[in-house]
Amino acid sequence: MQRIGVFVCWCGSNIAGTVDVKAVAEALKNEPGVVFSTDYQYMCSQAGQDIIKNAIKEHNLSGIVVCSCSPRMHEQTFRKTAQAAGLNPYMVEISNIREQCSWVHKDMEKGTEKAIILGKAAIAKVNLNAPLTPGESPVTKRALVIGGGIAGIQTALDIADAGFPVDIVETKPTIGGKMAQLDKTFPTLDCAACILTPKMVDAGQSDKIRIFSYSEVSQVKGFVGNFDVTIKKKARYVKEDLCTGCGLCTEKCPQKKVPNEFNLGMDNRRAIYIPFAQAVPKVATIDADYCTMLKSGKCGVCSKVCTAGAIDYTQKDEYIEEKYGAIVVATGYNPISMDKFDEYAYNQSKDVITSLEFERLTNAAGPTAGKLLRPSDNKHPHTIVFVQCVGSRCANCAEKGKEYCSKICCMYTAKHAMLTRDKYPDTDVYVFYIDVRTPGKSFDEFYRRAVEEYGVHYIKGMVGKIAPEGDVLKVQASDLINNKQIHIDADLVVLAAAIEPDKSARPLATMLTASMDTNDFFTEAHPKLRPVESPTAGVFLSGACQGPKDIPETVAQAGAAASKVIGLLAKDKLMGNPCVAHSNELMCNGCSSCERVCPYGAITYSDKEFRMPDRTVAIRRVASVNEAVCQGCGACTVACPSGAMDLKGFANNQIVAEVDAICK
Amino acid sequence: MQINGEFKPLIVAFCCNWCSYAGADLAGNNRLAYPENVKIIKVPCSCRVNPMFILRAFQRGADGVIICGCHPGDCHYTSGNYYTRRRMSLLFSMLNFLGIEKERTRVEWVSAAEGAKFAATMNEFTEAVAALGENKRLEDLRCKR
Amino acid sequence: MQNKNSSLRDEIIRISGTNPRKCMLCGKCSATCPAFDGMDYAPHQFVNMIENGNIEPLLNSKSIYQCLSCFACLERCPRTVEPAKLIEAVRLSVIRKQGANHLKPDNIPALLDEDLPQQAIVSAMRKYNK
Amino acid sequence: MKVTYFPGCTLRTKAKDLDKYARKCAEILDVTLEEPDDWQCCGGVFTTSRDEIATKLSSVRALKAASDKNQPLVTVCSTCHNVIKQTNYAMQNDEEFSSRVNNYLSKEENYDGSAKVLHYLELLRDTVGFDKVKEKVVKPLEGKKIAAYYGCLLLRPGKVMQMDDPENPTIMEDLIRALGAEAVVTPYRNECCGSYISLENPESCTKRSTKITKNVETYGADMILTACPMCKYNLEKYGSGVPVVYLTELLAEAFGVKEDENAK
Amino acid sequence: MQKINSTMLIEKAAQLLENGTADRVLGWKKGEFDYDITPAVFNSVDQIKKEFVFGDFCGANLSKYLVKETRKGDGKVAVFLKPCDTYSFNQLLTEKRFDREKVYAVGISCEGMADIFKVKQIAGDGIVSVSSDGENVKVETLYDGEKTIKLSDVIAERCINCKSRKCVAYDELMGEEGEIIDSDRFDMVSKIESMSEDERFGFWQNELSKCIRCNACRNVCPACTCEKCVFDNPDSCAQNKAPADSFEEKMFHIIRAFHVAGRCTDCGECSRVCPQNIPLHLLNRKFIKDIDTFYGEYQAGAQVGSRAPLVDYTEGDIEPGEAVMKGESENA
Repeated sequence: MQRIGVFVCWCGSNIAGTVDVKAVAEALKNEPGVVFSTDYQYMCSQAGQDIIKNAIKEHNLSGIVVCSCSPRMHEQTFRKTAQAAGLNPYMVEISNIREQCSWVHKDMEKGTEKAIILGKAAIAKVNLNAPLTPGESPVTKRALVIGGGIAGIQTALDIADAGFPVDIVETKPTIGGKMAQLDKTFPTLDCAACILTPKMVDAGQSDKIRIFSYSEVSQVKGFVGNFDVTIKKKARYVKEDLCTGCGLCTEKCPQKKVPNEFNLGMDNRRAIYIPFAQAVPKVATIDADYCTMLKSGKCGVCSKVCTAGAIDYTQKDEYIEEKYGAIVVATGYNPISMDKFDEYAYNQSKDVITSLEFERLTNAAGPTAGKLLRPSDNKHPHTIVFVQCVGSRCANCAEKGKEYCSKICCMYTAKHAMLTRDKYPDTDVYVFYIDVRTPGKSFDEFYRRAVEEYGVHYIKGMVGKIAPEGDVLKVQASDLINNKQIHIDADLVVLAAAIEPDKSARPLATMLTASMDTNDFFTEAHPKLRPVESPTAGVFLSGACQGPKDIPETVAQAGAAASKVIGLLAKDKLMGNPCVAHSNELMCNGCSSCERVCPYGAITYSDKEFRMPDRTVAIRRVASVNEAVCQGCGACTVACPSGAMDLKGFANNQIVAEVDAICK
Repeated sequence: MQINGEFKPLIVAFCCNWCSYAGADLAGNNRLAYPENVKIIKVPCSCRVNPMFILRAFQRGADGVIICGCHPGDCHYTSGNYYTRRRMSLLFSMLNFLGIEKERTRVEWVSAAEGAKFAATMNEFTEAVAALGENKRLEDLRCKR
Repeated sequence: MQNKNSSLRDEIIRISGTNPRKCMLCGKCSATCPAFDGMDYAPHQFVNMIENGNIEPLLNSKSIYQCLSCFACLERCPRTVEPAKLIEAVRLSVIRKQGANHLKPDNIPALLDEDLPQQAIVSAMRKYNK
Repeated sequence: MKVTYFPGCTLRTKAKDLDKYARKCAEILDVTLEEPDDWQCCGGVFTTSRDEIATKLSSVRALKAASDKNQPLVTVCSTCHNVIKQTNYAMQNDEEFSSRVNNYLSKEENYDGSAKVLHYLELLRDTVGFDKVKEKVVKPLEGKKIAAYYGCLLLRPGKVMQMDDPENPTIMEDLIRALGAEAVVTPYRNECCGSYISLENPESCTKRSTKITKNVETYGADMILTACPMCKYNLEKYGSGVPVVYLTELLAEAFGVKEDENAK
Repeated sequence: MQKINSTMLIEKAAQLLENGTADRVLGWKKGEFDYDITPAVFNSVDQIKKEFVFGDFCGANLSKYLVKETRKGDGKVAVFLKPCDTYSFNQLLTEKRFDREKVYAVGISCEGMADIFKVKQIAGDGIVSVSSDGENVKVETLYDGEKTIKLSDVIAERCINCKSRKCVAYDELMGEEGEIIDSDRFDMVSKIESMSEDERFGFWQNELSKCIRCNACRNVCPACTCEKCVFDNPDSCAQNKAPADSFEEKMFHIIRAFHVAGRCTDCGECSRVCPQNIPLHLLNRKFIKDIDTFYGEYQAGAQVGSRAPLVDYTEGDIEPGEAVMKGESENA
């Protein structure tokens, strides 16, 4: 029989406001096995933990139940408390009487009654708990960073700096990501390339960092400390080790009409290309969709001009398998499609552009060499209208756009408006906004400067319709402060398109078994306290894949993710989860049902000798579980017809005891 | 369960640790109310739920049993909820075949972000079970209070 | 809040089936409204005033007879508040009252011309009369 | 193929051409338009209020007639189409509304929302196919520059009408091209002409219509194509003088069945 | 084609022992009554000649006995398998329940077995002897003397609705291989599905309340070969030895049907041996029918190594709520 202590937490008034904590402690005193029961204002506080520790010693407790907040909050805390008092941490059960009781109920009597029942269920379970000891597994001291934007680059640099090898996998031919496409950065207006490209070079030259560009992750197996990852290196038809990046091929290629994705299709590139001058690795790539040689076998110009002999038309996709201890997701974002907002005529006029396109138009390396010329006729625009929140903050049921605020648009729009006025004072700039959101260091000052010093017209209201007529864009909008509908003949309209996670994130999340929210942003292990970790052990988050972020935030998170990775890789061994499956060999049929449902391949079989009741010896095939590989989902326990497979910590009899306690 | 002459169905909710239990916590964080008679049992994954647990709950007096897990495709263990889906499809169809009211059993996918869905589901399910009255078709009279 | 008329507010919300609280005050409805110039209260004001129970001025406004039911605000509202439905509900709560018809059948012949399609009359009667 | 055809009030009176050519062209395209025996006017512009029941019953009856014959319900007039499609949507999605409607109707008349409502344009695009339309063209409208005008009711609300992209539609342009003419895409093609307000407030209507037709002029179109008698009236009377034709008229012309105006 | 008879099998069994193909034979012998034929292991030719029988009452599926029998010693076991039995045989191999190398399987064609309940219904109780010549069944009872019944009138339900006369596994075949049949085996399931909820409940309440928990269904079931059954295991939380009330009657049969779901080959042994005549096979058929409609047709035991539906999934599987509705309405 266990000797159980029950500790009921008030959580200030969070629990005590709706649950009579004293009555709960009193009622639970009489439950089987309970030898001690008390309540306290904050069990998780040092004083509260001391009450638990003292009670464990004083009453020689073999198990404890803490009636408190969700185990997701403080299960670890109380396990450590128990351990400090010499009790096996798995002899602790949490009864969730806050999130699942006091916070969702209002009636004190009913709330108390429910809390008592939840407490009884936890006591019933502890009565059947057994001390568990976690197994150990080794750590592969190498990290994988998926995505080579500023988030991925920074994470990789920081991990490499700590002495661990890192691989970056990037789907594009070069690392750099969105930041490489930007012109200047708010609020300091330093040039994006000037601060990014040195980091790209550092990553390219580091002996700890390997860059798999033009590659993607195709399979992930294993678990924290021991991931087995397959990387698909797409055929770029250029031998990376031979190409010097001289660029001659990209000048001689006769296929000139390929939309240049780096400039968002606003100009053309060749079929063989290097995305931009500072690309890392600076290696050419052949676009198989456009290359005449690859399509029809006729051409071969690039091969002829390449003095390094780097062109290889026969190259195939290559699959690389590598082991990693930690994986960082840094898949970034994209602006959403403007198709569902064509009242703004994005698909009807070339002079309606997105903000990212505007970045390229003002970038010295862009299609207009940094001169602000509008795409339709290359004329200098004199009236520019910026529209904020296009596709952001849309109600879910509107079935277009995103529900969230995209966060970065207010600031980059202020930047665009300011830079335009700075460089072209003859230009009228209007910004239509719903709210201007500038919470960040020096952000509001920046926005105010745009208004006060640069004379940008900020108008509270929204644009309702944009109609191209002749060579102007007729902008019809509301001015809510003056309660007017206003009409502007604009030369250029810039839409601050909402941003969304990259499309590759969803399948990647499935591979990683990492969870996502409804918007396809990766969920963090804890929204406040573990913001750079995914709930899946060993998978970390960096940058906008977790939520909209600007560059400073991204870099901060990238560094934080790196430090988490370093902390993990610094360990030689990892303690596993002891709540794993185990098979009772005497009952096992060896039928393989459990093996077939195990997602981790943790179950193996062997033939064993058994003494039969008639004293003969029979050889039977029986299952055994690799505890380092098992993650404890329990799929096998239900697949097993004989009930030989059970799960430690969530055993059949424990769950049934909870059911019984609840239904009693 | 009768409280002051009013029938309050006892609902046992099996919630997976990663999504639905967290969803229930989020309902708590947002103070989204649902009936007190919903009692949650945490399991690591919805695929841990053995049909025997469900029958046991009914035996002991539960009026409805709901299993909540991550959305298909989002299982923390990759595939657990896919097995849950098959198992419960067959089990619940069988219970219905035996004449057990189909409204007493349910599977709902609730993510960690869907606190509102969790509360709404519990309210809705409780209401549906309440409309049926007490579980009499799968009860064990010896276990009656 | 002045003129708080919460029962009429609830009635209008019920008839319209929309939720003015979802409005984030972006003003896109008023930006897109083709009849804006003839309105004394703009579509976005309807949303806000109804939510605040400040409905009296709307009952007497010109706006309710200016709305074209073209559904532009309804289509483009990012929050699915759909102001056209609210304007419709206000108009109905006016013309449903005895003798409150905006357009009297007797007036119609004077407004006709040879080519005026039937549907203009039918629609106007539906919108302006009970 | 046979479909139920709802002409509506205006097609019986002021917009006879729209109706006449709809029928002629359907015949050429092997579509039989079956008019229900006792249809009533749809009541004009849809009212979005959830408690207006009686005025929507005529639409429900027409829907019921189509659903009994297991046929789609086809309309040409934008207003009828909008009213009937929105009513059908409410019957399918608003339980309270549908039960109230059915309470008004006798048991045999009860309607379950199973009919499909198609605009004549949808019939051409989805059922007949623009390829087949193209085959039947005997007098291609070469050299004509035609601006499609959708107006407000044909496409909105997009969620309900499900006909085309409400902001950047292509269905009429595709038809114009199928008939051999050049489609001129103009930005105000989905902005309201002023609708029934022309009855009371011609000034407002003039503003709307002129803005639209002037814009069309800047794009160099010879004529405006519409499906709606209301639009045609407003744009012609209150616009800046660009000719407006019905889509069925244009179709008839290309099919070579348009009657000679002068012969009349 | 001659129908397989006792003489042929005795000859074959003896031959297999004599030529050393096997060192024991799994077959049938007479029990207390003529109709009550039981599985038996024969170690000698003598024994075979004395006791081995085969006829229209040899419905017993022998495949299950291989699990225990093959563990005894190294020699081979010869076994006679009717078409239904071969499916069970394959399913047990899929589950690696015995070593295929230790078995010599003789497939025998089958045109259906007699159902003693049907004989009793016609001839009455107190059967003293019963014999069949392949066309007619001669019955002698205590009360009515001798009667002749047409064999076709007493063919078992499971054989009338036979799903396959094809032997899907054997080392040697006697008779024809047979073919898979389009049967109407789900008609009764559909009929129950189309009843109202109350009627369904009434139907099963009536049937299952007859259960005396003799465990015959479990003991004969070729899918129930667990080393230790959950119902016998005090640690399983499901142990119960006798049904105390209607819950346990249902509990036992639901769990048993669920445990064999996707593995049951629909051999019908459960219903054959039920002393209370409960149509237990309908529970299994319900699962099979649901599996077929939800996940595509699947026949357990048709192939060795196939993945049972409950240990498999697709991303687009039907949702449980829909499944329950479909399981009610899908009466095609």
